Amino acid sequence: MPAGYVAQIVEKNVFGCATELVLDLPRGFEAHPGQFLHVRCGGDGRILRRPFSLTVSQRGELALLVRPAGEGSRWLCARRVGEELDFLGPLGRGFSILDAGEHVLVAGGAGIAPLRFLALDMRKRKLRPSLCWGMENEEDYGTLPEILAGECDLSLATRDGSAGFEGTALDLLFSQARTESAAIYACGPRDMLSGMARWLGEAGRERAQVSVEERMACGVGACRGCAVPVTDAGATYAAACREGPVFFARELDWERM
Amino acid sequence: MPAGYVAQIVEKNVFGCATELVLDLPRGFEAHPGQFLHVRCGGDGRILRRPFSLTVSQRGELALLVRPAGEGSRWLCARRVGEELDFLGPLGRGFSILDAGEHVLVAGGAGIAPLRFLALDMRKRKLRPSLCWGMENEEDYGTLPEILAGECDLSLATRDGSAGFEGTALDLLFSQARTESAAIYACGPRDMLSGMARWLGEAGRERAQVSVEERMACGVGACRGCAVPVTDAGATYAAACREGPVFFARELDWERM
Amino acid sequence: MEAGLRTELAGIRMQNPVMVCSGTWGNGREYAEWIDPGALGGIITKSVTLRPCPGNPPPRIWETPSGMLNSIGLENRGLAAFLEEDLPWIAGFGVPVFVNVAGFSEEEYAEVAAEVCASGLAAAVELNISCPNVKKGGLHFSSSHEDAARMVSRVRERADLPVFVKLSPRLNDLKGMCAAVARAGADGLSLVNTIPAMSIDVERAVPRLGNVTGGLSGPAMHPVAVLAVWEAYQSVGIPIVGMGGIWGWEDAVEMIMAGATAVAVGTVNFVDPGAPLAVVEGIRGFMTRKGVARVGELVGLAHRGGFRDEGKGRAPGSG
Amino acid sequence: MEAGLRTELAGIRMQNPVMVCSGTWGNGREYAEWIDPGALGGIITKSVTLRPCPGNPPPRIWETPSGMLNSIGLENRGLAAFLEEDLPWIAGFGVPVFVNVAGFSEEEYAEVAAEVCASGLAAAVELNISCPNVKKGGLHFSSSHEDAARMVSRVRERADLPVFVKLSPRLNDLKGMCAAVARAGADGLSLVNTIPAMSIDVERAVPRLGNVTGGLSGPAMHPVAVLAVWEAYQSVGIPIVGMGGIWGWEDAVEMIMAGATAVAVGTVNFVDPGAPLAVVEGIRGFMTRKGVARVGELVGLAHRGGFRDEGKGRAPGSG
Ligand SMILES: Cc1cc2nc3c(=O)[nH]c(=O)nc-3n(C[C@H](O)[C@H](O)[C@H](O)COP(=O)(O)OP(=O)(O)OC[C@H]3O[C@@H](n4cnc5c(N)ncnc54)[C@H](O)[C@@H]3O)c2cc1C
Ligand SMILES: Cc1cc2nc3c(=O)[nH]c(=O)nc-3n(C[C@H](O)[C@H](O)[C@H](O)COP(=O)(O)OP(=O)(O)OC[C@H]3O[C@@H](n4cnc5c(N)ncnc54)[C@H](O)[C@@H]3O)c2cc1C
Ligand SMILES: Cc1cc2nc3c(=O)[nH]c(=O)nc-3n(C[C@H](O)[C@H](O)[C@H](O)COP(=O)(O)O)c2cc1C
Ligand SMILES: Cc1cc2nc3c(=O)[nH]c(=O)nc-3n(C[C@H](O)[C@H](O)[C@H](O)COP(=O)(O)O)c2cc1C
Ligand code: FES
Ligand code: FES
Repeated sequence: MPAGYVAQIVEKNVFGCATELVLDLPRGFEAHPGQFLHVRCGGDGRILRRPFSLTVSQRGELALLVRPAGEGSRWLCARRVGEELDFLGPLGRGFSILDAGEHVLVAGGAGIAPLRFLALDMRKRKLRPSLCWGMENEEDYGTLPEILAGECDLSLATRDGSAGFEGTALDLLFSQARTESAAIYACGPRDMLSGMARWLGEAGRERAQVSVEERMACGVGACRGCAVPVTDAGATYAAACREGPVFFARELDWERM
Repeated sequence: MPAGYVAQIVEKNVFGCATELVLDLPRGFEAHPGQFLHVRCGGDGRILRRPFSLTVSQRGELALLVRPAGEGSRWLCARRVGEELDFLGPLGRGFSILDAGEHVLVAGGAGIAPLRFLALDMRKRKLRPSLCWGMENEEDYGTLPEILAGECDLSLATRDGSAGFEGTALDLLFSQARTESAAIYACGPRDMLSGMARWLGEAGRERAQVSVEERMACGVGACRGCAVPVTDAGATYAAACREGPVFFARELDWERM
Repeated sequence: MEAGLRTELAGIRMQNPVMVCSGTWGNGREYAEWIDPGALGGIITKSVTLRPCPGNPPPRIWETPSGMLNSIGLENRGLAAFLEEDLPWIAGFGVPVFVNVAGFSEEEYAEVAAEVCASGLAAAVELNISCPNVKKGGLHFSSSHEDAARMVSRVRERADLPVFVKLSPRLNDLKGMCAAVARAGADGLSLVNTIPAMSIDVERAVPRLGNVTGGLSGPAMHPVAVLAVWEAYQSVGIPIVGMGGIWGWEDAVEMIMAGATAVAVGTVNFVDPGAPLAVVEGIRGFMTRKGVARVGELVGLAHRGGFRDEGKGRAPGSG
Repeated sequence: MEAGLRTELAGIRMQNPVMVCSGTWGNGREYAEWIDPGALGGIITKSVTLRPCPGNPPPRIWETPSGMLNSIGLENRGLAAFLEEDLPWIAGFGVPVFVNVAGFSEEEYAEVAAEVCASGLAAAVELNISCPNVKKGGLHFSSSHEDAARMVSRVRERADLPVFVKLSPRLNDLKGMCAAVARAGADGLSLVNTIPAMSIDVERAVPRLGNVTGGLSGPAMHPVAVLAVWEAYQSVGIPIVGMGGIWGWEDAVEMIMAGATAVAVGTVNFVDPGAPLAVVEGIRGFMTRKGVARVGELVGLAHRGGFRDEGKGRAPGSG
């Protein structure tokens, strides 16, 4: 059951453009990869909460990995060890680990956060995921790839070719040989996800899960603000915060996205 | 000529309920006692500026003395040495030192700020002002009275009698013997000022100056938000920020205050 | 001193005057995980329409200074699902349920209101004739006093529960509108809905919301909502539920002093699910500090000169 | 690349599209100490009435979340003093002066407008028929399309300068109102005035403002102002001056994309007297970055599908 919590930041690491905040969560706090926390940002509580995926630190502790995008995320990145965060969570539906011969994780930018957590979960189950991760350029990564390389089969992409493959995480994915039955787990910008969905075709969308980023107000399914179009007769919407943020690619109506 | 400035806080002292921030003002910055700075409070500039009287520190440097009353003043009190303040000023009309045998300064609460500055100015002119200062209780004063006692002829009042006279600064003033021709300079809450104006009578209001506190928007006379009723035929208003904040008691229409 | 928070709204007894706004609390399930719905003064459910309604295309929300825009557009699963699954569940907490009703024609409103009344599970109907987010319907029904009045009397004929009419603050003549719906039979007013507004992404030069326009809620618009309650209180005698930008107990008390018998909190739930109960506690504390025995004494107090003896903790004036 | 900030508004040439709002910039003297008035696109002066007007009793301002309320109430020294002392001085900076005119009857408006035109020093008249802070006059004149239209044609008859009509955002039917005043001869629209609002001091249970109600300005109400400009642009062809909560260049560009030919900044002056010129610089930088040659290309761009090729810094679409 989710709850409203306050947790202390016990460790802070900066990896390139992203800041990792390791949280001292209460005993019994359990979360699945792909779930998120809805975090109060800014001192006065006058701005809406901001959703951030749960990730894990090198020692496997639950953490956030925040890339500054605006006021809220910048505020978060400026927090110091010892300060407390107020959040609701864990919220939403996480990834389901499929029964497949190959597990491919595809991360764009800060999309690495839930996938690192997922990779850890997979390793606990003795699976060997491979991970394609794309960023703008080498500096954006910082030292995180070195750490991740010890955790899974990692390949990198940068738009400018300064590190790894030249192109996006998606280009990297396209360039690699995969078995037809590989299960795919993706998190990143909207363009990346829809590009992937198109590329996958109908069969592939059955085995692909995507974590979508939608602006959120409540984060718990009450306001219907985070609607994503789903493939049903009524052309209706699902709430990304509650029915997602992880969806099977086939569940979403990519035409209406 | 007033200007928009940024100045560093070079010293910070806490005196009871008030915080003194000594500013490193640019050379050539000249101000008169009773003038104020219009200070940007809060990080994002989304709240209106707040007016604070200029005061002086023990070494005679220009400073602010801030009593936390709400969001803006609390933010100011939380600033640290080395941080910068953004302000407009010096603004407004200050006190005029009258040609009188006796100079009595009456301060309620943070109203001490401009009067301490005025007292310094008077001493430079070899005058010996006396100062009545009222606060709620002893703790509110901190160690400031000890310092002030070296600067002028000081007497204190507290509502609960925990220090000095039991009552308000005004009660203290009433209790003292004064020559008819004493010049009075007052700054404090609205109630104190109007109580004093009533007590003084018409003749006394000629020799009394008061610094009024009005909510301000622009601080420069442009918005007419800080209106105070004046004694003229048209029952009009003066702008406290530009035509004040210091007025002769006779200029103000105390009936309409 | 024990503060009396109990109040009565068009004959409906409430344990306290704090409800939750339509559309900001789902149909209760989501927030029931965080707070006890049974501790609320009442619950206003999300707008329900006769048939299921998919709502507007995303993006549906955008944050603005001290506020937010939404263009949800009446997304709901329709009356049948609501009566079967949602209403019985939410009515189970034993606090009055105000069912917010919307539609795309007068008949639809009347039909939905009648069925809601027939269910025996609701305490009142709240007519949303002020939704800025649907093209046909919504604000359309309050473009003139006559249209609004006709709608109210149509619904009134078929509803045997108190009918609250929810108005927009964007009215030239809010007082006239309040009087018109009161004459047409409204038992109470809900003031206010969001203010029509919009935002543009300058990098792309396109509206931020999929629906182009949306409604502004939150602290930014609170002073506009307070005035609406103030004006309504001056023009009609029926009770008012005040809403719009209530963030803490002070805002709620402000609404009550402006003339609201009860209040509802909306957007703040998103930031703090515990807010409605914090508002209840805050009102209680204020009343104790001021020596106010019954919350009803505060209703409209600012129209009567305020506390006679300010700051001294004495009882209100002619309350 | 040099960005072309020059624009034309009802035939009035402006070096850039950024003006200052009526009532937020005094009559220029106060802020001339901080910025060069000659660098502005234009100056809108404080409402002037036929006779001197003392304004409303204090308190006149109150800060609200991301906004402020004011109830200044048209305080000014009257037409004679304005024509003699203020207008010549402000006209001396060589930028167009829009003289904002208010009154307590149609005749007064017409009289003041005529004399302002006769002075030969003004570029345009801005008719304030939407002041929330005076009981008789102000909003009174825009309570119906007919009243507003009659006022505009009365003034139009006696004014030989472009007449801009300043409207309130609190209108059921803003589009209809815009069309009505355009038909009556308005040369342009100023959108928007403050939104009627109020605030109550709960400790005393009395209104915060001496005048009880006031007008909400600042970022809080910006999304409401953007929608007003958007709706007006859809309903009439006359140029629009967009105002309301503009805090930085993005807000100004947003207004322009919604349909404003020029903008005016108000409340932000109180926080940062340099804001109008910062907005000018910001627009210039944006245009350079986006490769927009003339600011006119941005006017109403969001109605035409936005930048065709977002993010790539290409020229706007059908602009
Ligand atoms: C389920 C979920 C998980 C997320 N996990 C992470 C994470 O682990 N690490 C991380 O750095 N970011 C994550 N994000 C994105 C993060 O929520 C946004 O970057 C953040 O809300 C931006 O807020 P802000 O106040 O900093 O910026 P704002 O000023 O609000 O916006 C800055 C920019 O970010 C975009 N943006 C704002 N909110 C969102 C949002 N909810 N989704 C997508 N774009 C948004 C805006 O459109 C704008 O372009 C996640 C988003 C979702 C929905
Ligand atoms: C010319 C002038 C000089 C001043 N000098 C000083 C000084 O030297 N030291 C000092 O501590 N304070 C001084 N004040 C008062 C100071 O400006 C207010 O305390 C401050 O603006 C409160 O802002 P806030 O955001 O902290 O509180 P808010 O949350 O805005 O208000 C808190 C309380 O303070 C009252 N208040 C707010 N603004 C003013 C104001 N401008 N005048 C009077 N009451 C106000 C409010 O009504 C409310 O009760 C001065 C005021 C003026 C007009
Ligand atoms: C996300 C959201 C959805 C809303 N949905 C509805 C609705 O379905 N029906 C309705 O009458 N009002 C709806 N409203 C308006 C609220 O009930 C309320 O009138 C308004 O938000 C002002 O209150 P607040 O500022 O406390 O949120 C909605 C508001 C928001 C923010
Ligand atoms: C203190 C103040 C005084 C104002 N006086 C006038 C006025 O005299 N005439 C007028 O037409 N508008 C007046 N206005 C409204 C502004 O011109 C402008 O329409 C409004 O404030 C919205 O813009 P802003 O949010 O940028 O301030 C005043 C606004 C403020 C804040
Ligand atoms: S954010 Fe409210 S339903 Fe998803
Ligand atoms: S604060 Fe604007 S005139 Fe004084």
